[in-house]
Amino acid sequence: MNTVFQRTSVLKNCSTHYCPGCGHGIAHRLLAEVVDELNIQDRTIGIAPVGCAVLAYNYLDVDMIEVAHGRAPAVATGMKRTNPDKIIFSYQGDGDLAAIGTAEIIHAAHRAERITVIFINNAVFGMTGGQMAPTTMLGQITATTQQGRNPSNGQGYPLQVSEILALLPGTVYVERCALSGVPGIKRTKAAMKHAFGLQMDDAPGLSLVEILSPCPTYWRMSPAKAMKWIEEEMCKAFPIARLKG
Amino acid sequence: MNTVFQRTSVLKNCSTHYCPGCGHGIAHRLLAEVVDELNIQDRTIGIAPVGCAVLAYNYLDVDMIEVAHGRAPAVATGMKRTNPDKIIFSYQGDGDLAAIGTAEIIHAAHRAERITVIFINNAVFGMTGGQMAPTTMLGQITATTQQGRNPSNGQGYPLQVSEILALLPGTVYVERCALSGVPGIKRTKAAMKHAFGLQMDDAPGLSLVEILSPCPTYWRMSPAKAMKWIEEEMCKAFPIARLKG
Amino acid sequence: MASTNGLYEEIVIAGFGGQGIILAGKLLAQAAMKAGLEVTYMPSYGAEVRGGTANCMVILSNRPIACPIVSAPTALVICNKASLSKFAPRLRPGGQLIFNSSLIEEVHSVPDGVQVIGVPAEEIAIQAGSPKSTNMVMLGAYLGVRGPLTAQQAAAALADVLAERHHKTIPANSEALRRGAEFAASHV
Amino acid sequence: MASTNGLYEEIVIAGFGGQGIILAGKLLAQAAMKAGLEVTYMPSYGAEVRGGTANCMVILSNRPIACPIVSAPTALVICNKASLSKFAPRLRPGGQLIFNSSLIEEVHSVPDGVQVIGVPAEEIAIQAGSPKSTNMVMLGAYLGVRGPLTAQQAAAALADVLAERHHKTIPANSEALRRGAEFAASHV
Amino acid sequence: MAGKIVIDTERCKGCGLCVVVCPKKSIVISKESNKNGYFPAQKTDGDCIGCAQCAIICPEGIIQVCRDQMERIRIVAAPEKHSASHLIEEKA
Amino acid sequence: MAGKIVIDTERCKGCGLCVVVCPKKSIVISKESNKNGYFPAQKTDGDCIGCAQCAIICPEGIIQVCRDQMERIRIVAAPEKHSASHLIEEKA
Amino acid sequence: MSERILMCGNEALAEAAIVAGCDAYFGYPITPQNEITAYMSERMPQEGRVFVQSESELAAINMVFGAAATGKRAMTSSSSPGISLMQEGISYLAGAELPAVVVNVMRGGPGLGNIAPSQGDYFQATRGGGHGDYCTIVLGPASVQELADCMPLAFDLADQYRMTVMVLADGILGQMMEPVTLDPKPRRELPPKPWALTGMKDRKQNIVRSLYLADGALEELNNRFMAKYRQIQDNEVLCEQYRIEDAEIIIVAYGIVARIARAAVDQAREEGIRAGMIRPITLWPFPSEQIGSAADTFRMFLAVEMSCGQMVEDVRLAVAGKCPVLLHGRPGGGVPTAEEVLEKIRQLTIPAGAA
Amino acid sequence: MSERILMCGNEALAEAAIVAGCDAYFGYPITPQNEITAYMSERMPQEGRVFVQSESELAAINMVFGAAATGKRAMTSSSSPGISLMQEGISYLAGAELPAVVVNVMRGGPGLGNIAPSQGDYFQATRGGGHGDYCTIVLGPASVQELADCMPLAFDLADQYRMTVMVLADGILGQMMEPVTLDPKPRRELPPKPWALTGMKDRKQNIVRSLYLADGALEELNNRFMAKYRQIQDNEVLCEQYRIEDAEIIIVAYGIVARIARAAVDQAREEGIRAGMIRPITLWPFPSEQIGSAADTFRMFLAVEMSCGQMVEDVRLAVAGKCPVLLHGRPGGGVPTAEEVLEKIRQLTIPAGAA
Ligand SMILES: Cc1ncc(C[n+]2csc(CCOP(=O)(O)OP(=O)(O)O)c2C)c(N)n1
Ligand SMILES: Cc1ncc(C[n+]2csc(CCOP(=O)(O)OP(=O)(O)O)c2C)c(N)n1
Ligand code: SF4
Ligand code: SF4
Ligand code: SF4
Ligand code: SF4
Repeated sequence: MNTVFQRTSVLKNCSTHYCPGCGHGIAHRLLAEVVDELNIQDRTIGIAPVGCAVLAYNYLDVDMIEVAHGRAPAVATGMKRTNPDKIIFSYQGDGDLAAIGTAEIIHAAHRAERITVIFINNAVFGMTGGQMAPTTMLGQITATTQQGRNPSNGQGYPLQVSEILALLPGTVYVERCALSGVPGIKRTKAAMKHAFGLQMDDAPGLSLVEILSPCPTYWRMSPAKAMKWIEEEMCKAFPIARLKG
Repeated sequence: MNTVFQRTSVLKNCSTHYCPGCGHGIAHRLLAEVVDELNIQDRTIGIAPVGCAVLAYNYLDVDMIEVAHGRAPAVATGMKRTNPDKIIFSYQGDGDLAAIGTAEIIHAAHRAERITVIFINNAVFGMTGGQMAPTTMLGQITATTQQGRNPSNGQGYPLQVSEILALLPGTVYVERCALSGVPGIKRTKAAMKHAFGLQMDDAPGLSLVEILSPCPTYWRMSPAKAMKWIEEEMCKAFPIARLKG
Repeated sequence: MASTNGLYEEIVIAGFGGQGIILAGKLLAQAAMKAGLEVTYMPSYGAEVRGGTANCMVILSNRPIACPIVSAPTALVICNKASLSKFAPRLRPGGQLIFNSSLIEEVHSVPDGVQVIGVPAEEIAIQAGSPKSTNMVMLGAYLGVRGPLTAQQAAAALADVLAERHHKTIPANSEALRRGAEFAASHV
Repeated sequence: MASTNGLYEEIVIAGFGGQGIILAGKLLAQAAMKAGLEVTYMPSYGAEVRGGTANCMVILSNRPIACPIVSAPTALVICNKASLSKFAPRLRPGGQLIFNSSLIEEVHSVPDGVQVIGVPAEEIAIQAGSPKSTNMVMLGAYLGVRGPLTAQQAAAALADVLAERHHKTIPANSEALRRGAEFAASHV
Repeated sequence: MAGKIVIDTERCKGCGLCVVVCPKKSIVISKESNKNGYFPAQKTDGDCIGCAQCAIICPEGIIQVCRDQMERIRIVAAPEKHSASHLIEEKA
Repeated sequence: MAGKIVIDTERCKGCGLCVVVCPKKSIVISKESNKNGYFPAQKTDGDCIGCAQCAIICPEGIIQVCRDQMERIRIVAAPEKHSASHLIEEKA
Repeated sequence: MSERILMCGNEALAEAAIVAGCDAYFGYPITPQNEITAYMSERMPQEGRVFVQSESELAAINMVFGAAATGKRAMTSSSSPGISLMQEGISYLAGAELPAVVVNVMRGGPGLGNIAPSQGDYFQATRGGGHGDYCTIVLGPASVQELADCMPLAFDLADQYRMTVMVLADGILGQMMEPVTLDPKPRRELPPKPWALTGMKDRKQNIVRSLYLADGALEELNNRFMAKYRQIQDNEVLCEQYRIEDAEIIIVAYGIVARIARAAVDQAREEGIRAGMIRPITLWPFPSEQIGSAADTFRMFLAVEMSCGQMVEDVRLAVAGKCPVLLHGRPGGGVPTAEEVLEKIRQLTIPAGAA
Repeated sequence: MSERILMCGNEALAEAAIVAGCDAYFGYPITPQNEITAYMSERMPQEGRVFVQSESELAAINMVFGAAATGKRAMTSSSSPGISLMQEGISYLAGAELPAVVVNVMRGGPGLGNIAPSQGDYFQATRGGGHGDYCTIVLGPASVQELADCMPLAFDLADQYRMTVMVLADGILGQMMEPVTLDPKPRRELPPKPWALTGMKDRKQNIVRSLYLADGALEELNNRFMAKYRQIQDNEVLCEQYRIEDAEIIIVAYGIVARIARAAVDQAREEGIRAGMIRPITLWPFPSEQIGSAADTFRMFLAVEMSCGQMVEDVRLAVAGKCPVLLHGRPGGGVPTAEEVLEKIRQLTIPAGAA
């Protein structure tokens, strides 16, 4: 018998602190596999967000930094400009990237920073207890939209950040994927690999992979139900698509 | 003989501090005329930006506030939510709105705040001495792009904020105008009036008028040349258009 | 801190997330307040909670309470193994340890003079007709041997701490409280 | 501040933006530095400049200079009316006022003991072959009657303060400096 | 259709925009500076038609325009719906 | 094509995703909790085909999969250009 | 609402703010104060008032700025890193003389630190972490009840003096539950707000600003602010003095730490050590006079705080060299125990006890 | 470059940073320090180094954070409101122990204030305007030459202690021109940076972080920081003492104000008044010992600053009640004149002079 699937060594051999069924675990593994397969562990620097994935450096075995909430793209800019030969990625949640960090991601894209952004869209703020995120679905119940998100209550509409970023000349690649099943997971990995590959090729701009990712805890669903909900609900507001590049 | 044009009383009877030929003076006058004609002076609250127009309250005779650089849309949110019957507008430059204030304008639009934004795009930071703005034209020489703006120097591309805002479901009206001549000025006034009118009608979202406006001083041109430059150059990167609504 | 004048009971209730730890703590605090005691309740919070453990600290006293954080508990109500190893060493001499013997086989190394009672909480809960109320069994057990309150007082406070839609569980929870107390009282 | 031991000259040069005020000030400072004096130069800056006026402050001394901001100048070089009314009242007794008589007809109310010289700067500049160098005429006039430096020393520093591409204007500017000095010296 | 303009020359900054837009070339820049040091716009004896273009472009809002006949200029820019906001007309 | 999986049950959180995706229904949730209090996944004697779906979805990355034949699975997801980034293949 | 109910500090302060007439809450989630945001998201709309979950703390403080400028009672809350982001806005509130209430439920720092309780933002709160010369009134409650009682006081002080009032709590106070009663209490008479932006109906234009370019104008403004600040220092100091008359050692502590210190003081007294405590309730204005006059009789001061020593500087300034001032500081989420403080008291009083 | 050239402070410090090996500058324009940004935009690319005009000050400080984490020498500059926006970032730099240089060319505040010179951000700089317990080294140069000399020192101190060094200048120092020489000076030996993020080639993973959740971990970190800070207080204080030996009155002033004070001291001496001056060059660590021992002989202290009185607190803490400490403060852009300071000296010394 041959081993057909084994944990990559770029993923440290320890348990995560994530809730059962959380997409962060899957995304981390894919990221680790991609770094492994592209053979860039020795020149990759990762940026952990503030969010449930703040401890990503405990799992991913690459040089990493933990940064202020939302500012990862600015930190990445500081790193990449001074180290153009390194592979720089940020890993950010939707609160981090689409709420407090809106200006930073838009301007990193605007300046065409040659970095890779892994954007985990789980439609809530996980870390702080499941509040509304800019990406929360209409009608979704969260800690701060206890009647369900409703634009006529001044709560806005699900924010399509990737669509915005794809508009900017400074992005070279924007794709939205989903972790909602094995095919989606495979596609996500391919997208990550493509994004990193572009950076390795010094493509002139930012590459971003948005990943629809389950948060069973604050969606108040079983992990399996959460996977379905991505496909049945989230994908409507956030269509899976290669938006650019 | 009948008077066919006279200074509206909503524009205070004093000189401005603007440079000769500056578009802020024209935009102020139009704004004052619109407030006058819509008869809303007694319920309008204006927000002055940090930028050359910081002293707008010295010229516009409506209740006004001066706010931190870039934060006008947040301030407007605080005002409008607590005073839905008032007419709230912000007046912001491109440094204010498109650089430091990116997150605030995007999220005010995202939340569909029922406010009106007058966005003066003069392609530079005027107040601080003519540095590059996100809206600076490619090749344009500024205090911080002394070789001309060049994306391959990591300086990015002219940022089309209005196009982004038009994408969001929370905006009800987005139009780009130019002060580059009498027809453009008339069109700008009409757009302003439309935007305010929507707010008066309690239309469910943000209305924004982007105004291409001359800064002869930091464009290093005569006022007349600056007007031409808007039409011949700026309009290429920033097409005059009713983008939404 | 232990004190000479009167009651100063510092309780830690600990277990898995999902075992109803928080509810047990709130119920104890609520009942104490109704009984006219000084009381504080302090939950574990934030990212601490991620990873599946939960605990809360309740202090009951008849004089002002200093700090709601309990560093050396006088009583421990322990619902899973991980919590046992975390908190047992901190017990004050003379303290009380109640542990869930349905999930924990053995208790080693407790400080001197600690009274230890193992409660087969799952079995008792099942007997009480509500397998989910192990938390109530455990709290009942504590009240049965040590608490300055009775299990009945706790049961009377259930309506205050349970959301309206869970009020139908009050009888089963009351029963679990009662049986827990009974068990403990007869196993001292 | 005026001092007993030696030189402490505090000069304000003021006028419209576009009159070359800044350049005149920098030239004076540069020449003074080359002459081994202590020197500071302080421009008006930021939004102050908007609205069309400009001024700068230069202090020349042979001992350390306290603060580059001049509240009570010992000498004033005034190129337009608005600046005259702003600065003239602050002149120190015994100070020097040089004004551009091409733009300012009359000078009222200066402090006691101030020496006043009107310089027809535009005419002299035209005579010197460079209508734009009124700033140099005015600076020359100052140096002709008061400065611890000569107009020649200033002329010799022109190459340091002018951008390379303006070096062709050095002869005309030198001439303007010379003529300004000459005029003032003969009109004390 | 004769017109007449009044320029507040002491407040004029001499930007020259009115000069450029005047279809009748009846505004010029003065050779005398005003008290702020600007060379202001000055109307000539040319045949002003009262079109108000100069006033509309003047950043300082310091040109007043009169005309023989009373008339309202309508800009019909955004008259799609009927509400306060769509009554787009210039003040006569 | 027989397969075999090894689950690190002490690290399993019992999310059940592997159970759901297994096409052969050869994983179930155990009735015994592990030391962290989770009820872990457990392979059954069912006919695992070594498709690795469970391993690919497992958020904890704790399933190892073996199979009879050595074989590489290629996902041809984005092979448009030729560069390091387009060598999309799963590690066998 | 006069019954005692068991509430956590975060919810109690939120409800108390509503009772105090808070018109609008703007905030962004952060632990350990998320209960405030969640509670307000539910309750404010129920009351027909305004709740907005802002996109960031920057936006939140500027929304407060906007609402306050129209004369409304507005507040925000956050925890340490979020409060840092508000420093520019707080400085603007000061410059524009707008009333606002800001709650900081402090956590361990610097940086992301942790979410444990802390008092590490004392300097930031009392020295103005923003730019320029300004002060904010800072309240340091020590129980859930006091936290609730702070809110009407905070709004009143804010309106009376047209400035920001910061309520400085910590992770424990925010999270702990205690019995609390939320009766509306008698309130001060407050000045009207003729400066508010309401549209210039039947009056001249109002302007809210902080830019003063004219020569000397900003200096004059600063001096006026200073006069106001002195008035507040004269009139608004709150502090509790506990068993200090004959004390040979005085603990100075605020917030939750003061409760711990009080237990230690009681214990020490039982052991025959003459210990006492001064508890500042207003951290700015600081009870310098009270501490200063306590220092006139020679004794020892021990500042106890959950930081490396911040408030201790105010104690030193107040004591002005008259007595020794020592520090027992626990930073980064460390919470001193009563035993620990007692032990410190014992150590410090050995010579005195021996004499 | 050993010739004297006439440069404005902003450009001089920028060029000095380049000479000091600054790898990257990130900044956002703001008056009165725009010359730094403009100068760097031209010179850094010429030197093959990095210049980025950031979208905001938040972004700028976080770009510094990123570059510094990779072991590069990075800096930013701004003025008061912009520095307020950096407080979260500065706290993170402290938590993550990254070296960075931040220049604050102070202007009048609070709020938008004005663009005149000021020293109103002293508290923010020395007390940590951000959250949590941390310090930054703060340098207060008094001339264009010293401003330039500060830069290599700032980078060296930052690297040696892995912390932020803030250079606190003001609108005058930034804008004024003075002769300056920019010779590279002898420099300290610096530790290597094995912690830097460079990709884990031939070594284990490096992590730069400020979150410490484990029980007691953050407290330990804070205590380690405190030990480091004490070491800096012991070793890095810089201050100038001027004619203080026999002085009956000692002025304490820093930055441009110290030059004004020196002139007043000289003038006072001419009048027979025994005046002297202590000029802190490092504002943190503050020369408390020097001032404290000067206070051992009874005399009077007069703090002169361009604020309502911030540094004066450090003087009071240092003097610890041994002598009276008075303040002459000019906030909001007011610049004290030497005459004004002299007059104050005269007033304060009348009784002494009469005696
Ligand atoms: C300045 C600041 N504001 C707020 C927080 C609190 N906070 C931590 S994570 C987070 C949002 C997390 O949501 P998201 O980015 O979607 O990540 P997730 O946890 O869902 O993976 C917030 C608001 C903080 N740490 N710092
Ligand atoms: C926090 C902060 N950062 C920077 C500044 C400095 N500043 C003032 S205005 C301005 C930009 C002005 O540009 P823009 O918004 O385009 O307006 P304009 O002056 O061109 O009309 C900047 C950077 C400030 N006042 N506050
Ligand atoms: S809260 Fe949601 S995002 Fe965070 S670890 Fe749990 S499941 Fe994952
Ligand atoms: S600098 Fe430009 S934008 Fe500012 S007043 Fe002058 S012309 Fe207008
Ligand atoms: S447009 Fe106005 S400001 Fe410009 S020149 Fe004409 S009148 Fe003067
Ligand atoms: S997917 Fe992984 S963590 Fe989830 S039940 Fe299966 S083995 Fe356990």
